[in-house]
Amino acid sequence: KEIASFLEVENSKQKVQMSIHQFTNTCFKECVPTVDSGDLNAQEEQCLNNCVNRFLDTNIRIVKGLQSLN
Amino acid sequence: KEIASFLEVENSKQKVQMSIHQFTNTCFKECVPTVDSGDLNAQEEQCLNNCVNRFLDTNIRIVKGLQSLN
Amino acid sequence: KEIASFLEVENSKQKVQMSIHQFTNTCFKECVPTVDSGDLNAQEEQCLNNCVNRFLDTNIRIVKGLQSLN
Amino acid sequence: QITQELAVANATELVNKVTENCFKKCLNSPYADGNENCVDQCLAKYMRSWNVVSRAYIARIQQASTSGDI
Amino acid sequence: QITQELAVANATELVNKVTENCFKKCLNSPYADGNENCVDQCLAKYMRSWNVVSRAYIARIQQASTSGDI
Amino acid sequence: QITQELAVANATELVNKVTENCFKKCLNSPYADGNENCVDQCLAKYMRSWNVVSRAYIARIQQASTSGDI
Repeated sequence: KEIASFLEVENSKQKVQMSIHQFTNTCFKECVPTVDSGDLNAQEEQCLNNCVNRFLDTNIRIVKGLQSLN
Repeated sequence: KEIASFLEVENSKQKVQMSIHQFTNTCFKECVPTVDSGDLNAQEEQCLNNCVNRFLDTNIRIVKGLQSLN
Repeated sequence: KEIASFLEVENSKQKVQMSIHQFTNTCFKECVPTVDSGDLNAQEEQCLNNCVNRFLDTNIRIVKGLQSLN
Repeated sequence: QITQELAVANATELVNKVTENCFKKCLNSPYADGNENCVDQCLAKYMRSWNVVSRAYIARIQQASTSGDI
Repeated sequence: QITQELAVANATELVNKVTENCFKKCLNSPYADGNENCVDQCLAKYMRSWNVVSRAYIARIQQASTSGDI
Repeated sequence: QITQELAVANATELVNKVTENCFKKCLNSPYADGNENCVDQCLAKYMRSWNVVSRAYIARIQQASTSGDI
């Protein structure tokens, strides 16, 4: 039983990690068009923040929309 | 034995489902450039139909071409 | 023990194969913009060669960069 | 139980693909504002596209199995 | 041991995504020359982006678990 | 038997990648007409590219294993 709950926690941590990889990949492409220094400027950082939040909003809205179809 | 044939049927149904996901993803990107209503217009629907059929034609031609190389 | 080493060899061969699929996919897109014959011209072939080598350079540089962060 | 797991895998794949596509079509960098109206219409269009693609693909499969071709 | 395997999977995913993104941003067909400076800065930007995205996502998860919503 | 399964996985991956790439290079929305000639040439070009990439990658692996570097 302890093993099962250990696996479950690891599994959900892993899902969060993989989502962060996916969001970084998507949002980096859109929010960081050029590489001229190693730092993020204020707009890039704001864009990355917005991007994650808008992506999650979209995801939630689509899940709710699909549930209402059933 | 019944379990094996059950699994095989489930497996091939699942492959069909995953192909539909892939084709919808590819063809939606190309055939539905804008979102201004929830309906598909006639051209979009025709394009989606063509897209699936041309994709399958291409797939079949490539499989045959690769077989003739062997 | 023989089985373990057989599996290991197969596994690393398979990884090389999958990398070749990935590099061909990436480099074909960039180096072969048009299809007007079945042959590669000299520029295309040179570009494919360069593409693989620059991709591997980038990969190695990033691995080293990440290791130096730890 | 396997059937149910496959249904979950299918639903997850659908949610992911719709989210990706509709995020790209409805939202733009720097992602300051959402666009729920567009997301709703995009979801409706995507589901209709899914149906069109599904019918076209299954028609091809049936045609191929009738003619003995694949 | 599972934890360690997941850490390896995460590191591999990160290396792959950074390589892909920075190869695309820093190098261009016909890939005659490398661009190590750009790759280094791109890696630094990607890691900073990863942190921004990570914080934003985890903030949303915590907010959702507090409000009882997902 | 494992070797055979890997060969099937490789062949499937090849078919999928060639289909995707040649569909994109040879066919365009609204997909009214096919383009078998282009698909055949594209397949030939893709296989030649596969060989170029393969040789370049394996040369790098051998070079790295000789010099003790990776």
